[in-house]
Amino acid sequence: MNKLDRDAMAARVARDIPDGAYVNLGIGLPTLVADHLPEGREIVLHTENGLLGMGPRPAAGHEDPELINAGKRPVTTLPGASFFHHADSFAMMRGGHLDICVLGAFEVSVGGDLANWHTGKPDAIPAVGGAMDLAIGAKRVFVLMEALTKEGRPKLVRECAYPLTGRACVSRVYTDLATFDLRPDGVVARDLVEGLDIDALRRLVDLDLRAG
Amino acid sequence: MNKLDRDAMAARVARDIPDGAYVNLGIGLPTLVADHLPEGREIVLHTENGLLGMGPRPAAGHEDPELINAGKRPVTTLPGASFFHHADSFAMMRGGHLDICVLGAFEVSVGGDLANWHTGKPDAIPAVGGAMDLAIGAKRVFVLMEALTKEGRPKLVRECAYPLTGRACVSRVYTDLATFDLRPDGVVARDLVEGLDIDALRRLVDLDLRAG
Amino acid sequence: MIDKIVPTPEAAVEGIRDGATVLVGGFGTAGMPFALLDALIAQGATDLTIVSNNAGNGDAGLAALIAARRVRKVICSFPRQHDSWHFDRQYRAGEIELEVVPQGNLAERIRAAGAGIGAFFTPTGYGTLLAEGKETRTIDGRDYVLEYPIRADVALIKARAGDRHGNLVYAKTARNFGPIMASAAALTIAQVSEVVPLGALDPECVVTPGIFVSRVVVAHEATPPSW
Amino acid sequence: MIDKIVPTPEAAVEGIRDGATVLVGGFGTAGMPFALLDALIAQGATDLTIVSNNAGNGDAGLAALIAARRVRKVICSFPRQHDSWHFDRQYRAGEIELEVVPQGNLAERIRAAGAGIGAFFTPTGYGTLLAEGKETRTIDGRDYVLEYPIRADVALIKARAGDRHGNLVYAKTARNFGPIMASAAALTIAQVSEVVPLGALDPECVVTPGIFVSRVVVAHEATPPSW
Repeated sequence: MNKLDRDAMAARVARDIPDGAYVNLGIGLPTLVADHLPEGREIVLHTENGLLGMGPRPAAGHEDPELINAGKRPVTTLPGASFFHHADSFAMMRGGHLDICVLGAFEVSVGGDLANWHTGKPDAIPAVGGAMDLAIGAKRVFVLMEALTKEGRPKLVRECAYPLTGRACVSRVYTDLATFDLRPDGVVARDLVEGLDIDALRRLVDLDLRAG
Repeated sequence: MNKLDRDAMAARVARDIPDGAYVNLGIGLPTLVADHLPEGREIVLHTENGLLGMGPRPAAGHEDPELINAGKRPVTTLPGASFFHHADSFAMMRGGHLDICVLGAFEVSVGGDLANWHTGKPDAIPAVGGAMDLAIGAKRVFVLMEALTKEGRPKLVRECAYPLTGRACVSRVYTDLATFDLRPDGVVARDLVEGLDIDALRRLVDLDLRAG
Repeated sequence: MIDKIVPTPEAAVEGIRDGATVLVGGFGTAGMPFALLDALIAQGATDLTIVSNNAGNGDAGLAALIAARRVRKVICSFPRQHDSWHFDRQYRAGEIELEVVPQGNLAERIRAAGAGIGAFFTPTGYGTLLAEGKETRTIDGRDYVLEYPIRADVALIKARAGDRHGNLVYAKTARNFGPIMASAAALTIAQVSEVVPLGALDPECVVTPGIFVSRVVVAHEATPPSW
Repeated sequence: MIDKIVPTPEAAVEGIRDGATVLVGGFGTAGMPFALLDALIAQGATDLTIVSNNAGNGDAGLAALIAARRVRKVICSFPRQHDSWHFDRQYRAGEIELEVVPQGNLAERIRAAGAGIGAFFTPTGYGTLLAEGKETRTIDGRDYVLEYPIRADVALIKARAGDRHGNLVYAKTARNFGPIMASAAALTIAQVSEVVPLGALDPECVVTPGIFVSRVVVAHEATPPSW
């Protein structure tokens, strides 16, 4: 089978973001989604450190240390942008004003629980940032992640083993093998990659899936 | 005895407002205080509908319906002014950032309870506005009122009969007869008007006062 | 392409339903969206719950909506004014409900709705008639009342200028409830004196980011004085 | 006459006491008040509780304060970064306390302190390790955690420009925690790139009204990149 590469994964998410949407892209893989937004759609990007209307990375030499995204990387503004402080920015998220938030994850449960902030290892220094706010901070929360760990264990699971970031908050999971809709009546898998059928996918992720 | 007139009452309050103070002057008699602020002091006036740095009434013909005070009268701005929305404005009050708030009252109790919003009459339409926020909305809350009702009943009382605006919030009461400091160990009267002594004042207000 | 500009106040108020909860901006007449209220009267929605600082001034704007008998209930801080005769008459006749809320609690409850806060402890109103029956708690020696968010179906607000993304800036003390009401309604409709091109508003000075605004309409109207 | 301008960062940090709780602005290096932190190190106050989004970057600013062993406890959302080595080392050695707070709860708790809110119910963190032992409540079918304000003795923040009343405007995403921290401390100290005459800041665009600010000092410094 032809697993999707990171760009192809990001493009799948990007394809599903409608014109006019207000979107927050989490740190890491989700950030790539910005590079694949379809032409002709106007999508407003939010970064939780206080900016709506975030534009792409500036040209080399034009970086401004006071204009950064949540990953602390230099960005730009687009026409129509606005700056605001942290309480206002997180109010915007918590209040459900963003249409879509795309996050990475260690694990997602079929019930939509998200684990993406803490490995739970005793020697790990805990650091949550905005992860828990993002988990509950949009009308729809999508996860973008590889379907399997490097060791081949599925990351979409019945119950998360890692400490949770939020409960019952994820509605869809985009992976390098397929897209999974987490519904109250079960998980629907669709857009399986070339060379992968639903039975093979069921075995790989060890879940009772319906084909969508 | 020589009761103070309204301007003289307002001037007594104004005299006690220090340079650099942030002050909210309630509707009615307290508004007069602005006309008596001593020369050479810079005092910043707050109006709870969203302005710090309020200036005097504009010249006739220069009124702006979108630049008003909490009494819905036209005002101006002074250099250094700022506008903000209602949640921010009342956060400023509730958070204890104003130094002094000067309010009118129906009654004040010796324990600092304030009644100034509602007569409690069955046919009265209740209307509170910012009164309860102002009552708790400054480091010090002063009341400016006549010492006696038109019928001669004292307005500084052991317990308020009118519905309360706030509990234990008033620290000083300026009147046309004297100024009263409400202290945990009792009421101290000072600045008695000419021709009034402490015994006469005790009889008038029917309270056990100490001379200050 | 995002274009929230609609051509007329009539188009702006389309779809407001009977029984809706409607936030109405303004402190007295400053910030009152007269054109939107006129359009709402023409549109016909009734049985409304209105959340606003006052209960109408004179015969225009919110007062006209009340006079047209479209309002079932008013949630406000200060209904009784020298010129609130339409509200006063219906209230005394038992024809309109009233919930009086201290002004700062009203503002904070609206803000809480927009900010996803489930409830908050406020010192304002503690020990008064307006806190009767409400949950209270002493925290660090201070007494508080628990207050809940006020969410709405619709917000009608007025701003000075807006762009096609719905970014807004306000005029002086007419800002009052606009920014928080914009955040607390499913459908936020702003009338503006002027539409400006995207990018014309300084990102440092935008007061209401467009994410909170659904529709923007130009209305050329002079604000009647509140005094 | 109100004049909050002080001549030097050293004068600006005067009076900060051992054991103080200090809010430190910034998200990474953007908005981090380096000059004030350098002055605080020179001033000598120790046993501090620091509230900030991160736990220091590299060897400057908050990281230098931690390296100088002046910090007893850090309350932050994201201590662990590629360049938070001073914090990491002390944390692993058990020499510094840590309270991790979700970023939005951190912001809202600071805002609540400034706004006189006694506590609030937030959905963020519900059902996670960071809500263990905290009071919870279901309101209208949604689950919330009760969170309390974070009040401070001192706030150290950075703004773009200020005037002698302490009115402030910020630079882009360096605004971050500045406005809310300014409201939550007994003593708020702002370093600015520029002092402007009173009246030069547009009242419509002032972000932090001067009432929240105690001292303003000019510091000419380039913000080091966070990346």
